[in-house]
Amino acid sequence: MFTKKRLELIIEKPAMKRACRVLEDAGVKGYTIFPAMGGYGNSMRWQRGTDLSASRDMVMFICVFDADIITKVSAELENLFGSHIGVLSLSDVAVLRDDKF
Amino acid sequence: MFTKKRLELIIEKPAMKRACRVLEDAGVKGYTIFPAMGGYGNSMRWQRGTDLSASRDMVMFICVFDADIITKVSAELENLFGSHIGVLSLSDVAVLRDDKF
Amino acid sequence: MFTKKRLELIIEKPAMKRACRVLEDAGVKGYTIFPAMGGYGNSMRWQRGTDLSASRDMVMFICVFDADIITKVSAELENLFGSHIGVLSLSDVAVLRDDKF
Amino acid sequence: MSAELIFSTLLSPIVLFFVLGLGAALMRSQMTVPQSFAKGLAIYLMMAIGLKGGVEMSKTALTPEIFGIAAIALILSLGMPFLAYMMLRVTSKMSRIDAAATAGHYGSISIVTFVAATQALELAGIVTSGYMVAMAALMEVPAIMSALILARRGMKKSGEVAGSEKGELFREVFLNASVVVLVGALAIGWITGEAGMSKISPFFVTPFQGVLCLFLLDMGLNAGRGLRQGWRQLDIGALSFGITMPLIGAALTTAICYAMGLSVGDAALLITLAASASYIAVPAAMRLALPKAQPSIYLTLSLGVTFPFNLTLGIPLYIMLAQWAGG
Amino acid sequence: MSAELIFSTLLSPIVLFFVLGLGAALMRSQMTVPQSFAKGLAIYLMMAIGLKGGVEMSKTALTPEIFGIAAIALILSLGMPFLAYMMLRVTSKMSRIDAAATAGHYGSISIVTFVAATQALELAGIVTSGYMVAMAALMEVPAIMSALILARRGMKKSGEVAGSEKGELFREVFLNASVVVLVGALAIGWITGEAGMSKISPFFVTPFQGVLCLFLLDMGLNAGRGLRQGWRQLDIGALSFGITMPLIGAALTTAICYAMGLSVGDAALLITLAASASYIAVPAAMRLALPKAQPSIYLTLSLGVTFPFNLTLGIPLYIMLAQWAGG
Amino acid sequence: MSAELIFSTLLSPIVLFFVLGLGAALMRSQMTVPQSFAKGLAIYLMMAIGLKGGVEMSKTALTPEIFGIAAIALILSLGMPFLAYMMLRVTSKMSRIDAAATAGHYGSISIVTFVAATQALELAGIVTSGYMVAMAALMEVPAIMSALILARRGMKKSGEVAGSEKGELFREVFLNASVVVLVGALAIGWITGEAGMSKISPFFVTPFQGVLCLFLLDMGLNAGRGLRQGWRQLDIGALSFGITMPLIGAALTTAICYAMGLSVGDAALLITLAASASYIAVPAAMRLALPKAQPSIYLTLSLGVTFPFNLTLGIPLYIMLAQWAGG
Ligand SMILES: Nc1ncnc2c1ncn2[C@@H]1O[C@H](COP(=O)(O)O)[C@@H](O)[C@H]1O
Ligand SMILES: Nc1ncnc2c1ncn2[C@@H]1O[C@H](COP(=O)(O)O)[C@@H](O)[C@H]1O
Ligand SMILES: Nc1ncnc2c1ncn2[C@@H]1O[C@H](COP(=O)(O)O)[C@@H](O)[C@H]1O
Ligand code: NA
Ligand code: NA
Ligand code: NA
Repeated sequence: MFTKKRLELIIEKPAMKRACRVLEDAGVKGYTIFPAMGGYGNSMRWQRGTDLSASRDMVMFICVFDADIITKVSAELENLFGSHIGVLSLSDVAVLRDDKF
Repeated sequence: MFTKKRLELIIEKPAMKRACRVLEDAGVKGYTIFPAMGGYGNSMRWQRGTDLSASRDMVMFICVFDADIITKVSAELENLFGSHIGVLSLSDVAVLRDDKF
Repeated sequence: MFTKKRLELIIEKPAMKRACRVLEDAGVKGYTIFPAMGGYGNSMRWQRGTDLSASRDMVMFICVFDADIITKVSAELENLFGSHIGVLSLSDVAVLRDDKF
Repeated sequence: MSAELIFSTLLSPIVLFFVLGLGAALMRSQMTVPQSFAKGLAIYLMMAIGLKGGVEMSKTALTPEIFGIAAIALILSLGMPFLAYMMLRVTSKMSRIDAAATAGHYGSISIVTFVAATQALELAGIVTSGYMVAMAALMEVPAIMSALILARRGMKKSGEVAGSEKGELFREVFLNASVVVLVGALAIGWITGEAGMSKISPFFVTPFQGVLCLFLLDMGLNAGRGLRQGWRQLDIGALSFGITMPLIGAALTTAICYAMGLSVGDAALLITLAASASYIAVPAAMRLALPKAQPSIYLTLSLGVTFPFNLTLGIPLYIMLAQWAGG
Repeated sequence: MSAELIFSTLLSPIVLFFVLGLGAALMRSQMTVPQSFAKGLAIYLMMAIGLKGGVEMSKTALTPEIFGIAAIALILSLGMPFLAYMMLRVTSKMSRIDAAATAGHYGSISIVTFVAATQALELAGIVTSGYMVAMAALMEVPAIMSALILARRGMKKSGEVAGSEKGELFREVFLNASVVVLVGALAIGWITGEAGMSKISPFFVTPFQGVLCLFLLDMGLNAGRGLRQGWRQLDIGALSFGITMPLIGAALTTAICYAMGLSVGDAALLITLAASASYIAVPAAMRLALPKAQPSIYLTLSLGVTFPFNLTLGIPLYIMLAQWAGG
Repeated sequence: MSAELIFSTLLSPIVLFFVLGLGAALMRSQMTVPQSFAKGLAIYLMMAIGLKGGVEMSKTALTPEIFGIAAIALILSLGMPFLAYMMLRVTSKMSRIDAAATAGHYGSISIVTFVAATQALELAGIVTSGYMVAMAALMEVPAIMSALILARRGMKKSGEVAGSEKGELFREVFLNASVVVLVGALAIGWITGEAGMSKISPFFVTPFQGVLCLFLLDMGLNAGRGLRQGWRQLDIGALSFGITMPLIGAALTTAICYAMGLSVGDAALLITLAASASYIAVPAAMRLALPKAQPSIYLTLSLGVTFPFNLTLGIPLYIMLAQWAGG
């Protein structure tokens, strides 16, 4: 098994494409996006489907990548969070195929 | 980077609002909820969309928070699992902004 | 608290039932599946809802289980990845109820 | 007459699409009707039924007879769970709490079964009253109370579930989608009457039966999957309850209709309501109020056994009972 | 006449279903119309409106008067945000950027409000022109520009947001669903004319009002939830802006319509457009262009305050204003 | 006649809405029709087609000619993949397995293309037979077998994929949504006949063309996105295959229709079926049966190239071929 970094990025849906570009430019080999259905932050609950503009929806990126590029990734994402709503966390994971990430 | 706790709470959807209140009362600053589409437990598979009452749907809470409140959170959640179906796991994650959590 | 393994398996939806059988045969007591809405891999982005066959959709399995069965699980999943598109990662998590997993 | 009735019901497009879905699910087809699409159709159907009933109610005065039927409907919804509970405890190995939750489903009603009965009656040329929709709405909720009484009887007083809030059960029970939409549309139909309805009937009346076909295809898939996943959890006593309970409810209600001298159409609908079991509103309420009752038991029974039975053999039978009671 | 107008608007099924949804949400009912189903209905409604407008435009020549109205529409969409911004800065404690984003919403329009006004006019037997749909389409986008000008005025030049791309804002603004579908359907209606329309009118024309009922039930739920979640964030100045701004926009436009001598129907629609506020296209654009503006502020105002006001009291009032201006 | 035919097809609302969606996607609009809504519409369309075909079949006896056409349909579905495979191996650099999977798509059919052809024929006043729907259903599956034969030829026998189960491929192929719904509705239409249909035709017949517009808007978006994402993966040989293969299939089938003396309408439909390629049922089966074949190749070709070609230029061409063969 090989140790990699797992990034979990919860960000507002309108900024999704921007996050895609940030991750791709930083050189990750892949990521997957999941739709959130609700949440809480800033003392307020939100729920998907209560406004048709979907401008308050959130999505989660899960991205497994090599520790090498971590500085590049986090610097750019910090910039993104300067403007957009979201949270980010990093952890260690084990994977089977080293060259895949 | 700062070390925080990451809670992953998979719980039946009818108990979603109760889990919201438990987490908010315990003092977490935010969480995000994701809809599950199927699963397995108790030797039985379930699949979303096979009953209109949605009473067997599950959701997942992801919540990043400070280790300080962990005892409060887990005590209350244990009570919740006394009645409702679900699983819970905790891990360590690194975050960029300490004060956000 | 007890330490368990957390498996995160992102796999193409057409292979979902196969992954279910692999995990069940390996002896896990439960798992939950989440629908992805998009992603990136192999220098290409994909997005749910752009083809009606849904043959490029991905799903994520989250499965918490005892470290005992890890060899069985990963051997079979490696076989699955020989044919199907996806990624897999493993990490350690803490749980409240030992016998549940 | 009766063979013809069974025949025409069984060979109506709505029943055939239901059977198609049921068959596909039992043969393990992976096909699905997207849940959100089906839920949208369900809201459409409830709006349509409510509006139709409301408009018809706006045409006639409220007679004492209506209040009489309403009283009977209430009593049936409240009372049948007690009967069902006793039956389950005697004939099956179900736990006290599972039996109580299941019993609640059989006091409440299935609006789709009600609609299918309306269609079958229309086909047979039998008239029904608009206020029967109000009876359906009236019977949804009281059974839940009875289930709670049954479940809490003799249970040691337990503490509150963490995170529960005063009023959440009330909202779940009285403000769930089917109550809001059905009662709301009934009121709107009543207020706007024939005039308001004329503009929207091309959407709510004309295509109604067709939408029902599509919806029943999905119900067939759901019923089949529910049965396939859940039947192993049920012993033979429980499984047969899914058919005997509707029959007992129907027999009881037939006697009442006979005593009250109800018209054939209204009697057939009241019998159908009594015989039908909830699979949307009550399961959702049970997860909140009695989370320890197992959903796979009550859903398998009401959706996988009773609903298919009622939709195919039940409805023609209930119409025949009503004809006998009314004749 | 006017009491009757208010009465018939308020008691029309579409308004009653809106009120049903609003009430259910305010009473904290958990019921929802699935988002994807509602979005599908929204696309249907925009196609239907566009087609209808296009077909009617295909029947008449483009007169100079039409270009005159178009010019007014453009000026209103561009200009009203400046007015709104000043009002907000004076009457509420909103930050510069929140005020700018909110102002943009009030220059743009709500297509559902427009449709509801069309229905009310039809009910009152007042004719309208097909090209008014084009005016609605025309007023969607320019207000966004004004909002950006307002927001960036005096802002220190900030760097690019990471990952942003040239053209993404342009695409969001000019190629969003409502622009694509509305303008596209308008063009298709124009090209195919009455002949092409005849085949598809059983889907796009006949059931239109009924679909609107279902859609407005959902809008009521959304508006109620928006209000319940967001009103605490707004001070009294902001909340009252949600009603005074439509009234000021309406008054201004009434004066213009009077000066131009517009027909009663067209005047009523132009006044309604001016008075309505966007809650789909503009919020989405604002998240990209002004991510620091708080969505809970502008959405609560436009969806939770202005939309319900317009749909119930606003529309009959605007029709009366138009009758006065045109009479 | 022919210029008129092309003109009227290209300017029909359904084609224009397709082009609208295609254009929006190519210009990178973010607009979408929610997947679950579109899937619901797809089920509706298949039910409607099946019912219509079934009802028409119930009116006439099964003649030997029908069995003759069925045999031809089967042979085309089974045989064309071999032809397609050879073409792909010669003209493009596609791997053996990708070529086999792609070939399977072109033996199977696109039901939406079939429906669009029906509409174009109706517009041109050319009659078609109800049993052609059965031919469409018949041609869906056999091509998948041929693809598997082609892919496994000369492949070293590999072990089972972990977790695979006997029967899963069978269920995916014979019990997928389009087979279940199309064949099921065909049977139901046959059983209930004109009488059963009359009640549901306000839903399944009258609004059909309008629903098709909405559905084709979504198909345009999908085709445009498929093309934009995937074309880089394809060499010029593969891309041109997406147009030459339909033409070859059409030519071949024209010859057969001429030899058999088929009516113009039926010939046009059979030619369209031969020329069309699957993008729902076959891709799903291929992910299970040949997971190593790349979906971006076969989906881009069938959905991004062949489908738009057929819908715009193909159908009028195939009708002309049929007129020539039948005249
Ligand atoms: N490193 C990764 N982290 C998360 N998801 C990934 C990663 N790589 C690939 N994926 C997902 O797996 C799919 C197929 O990737 P690939 O096998 O690279 O073609 C992608 O579209 C993503 O959804
Ligand atoms: N600690 C957290 N854990 C998980 N999700 C969070 C957390 N904080 C915020 N979120 C998500 O981010 C959204 C915006 O939060 P905020 O930036 O606090 O307004 C919330 O609605 C949640 O969906
Ligand atoms: N070990 C597990 N890992 C992930 N999800 C689980 C696990 N066990 C149970 N679940 C989820 O929780 C639901 C209820 O499980 P149970 O409590 O075992 O009946 C299952 O249907 C799964 O969706
Ligand atoms: Na009952
Ligand atoms: Na405005
Ligand atoms: Na073909």
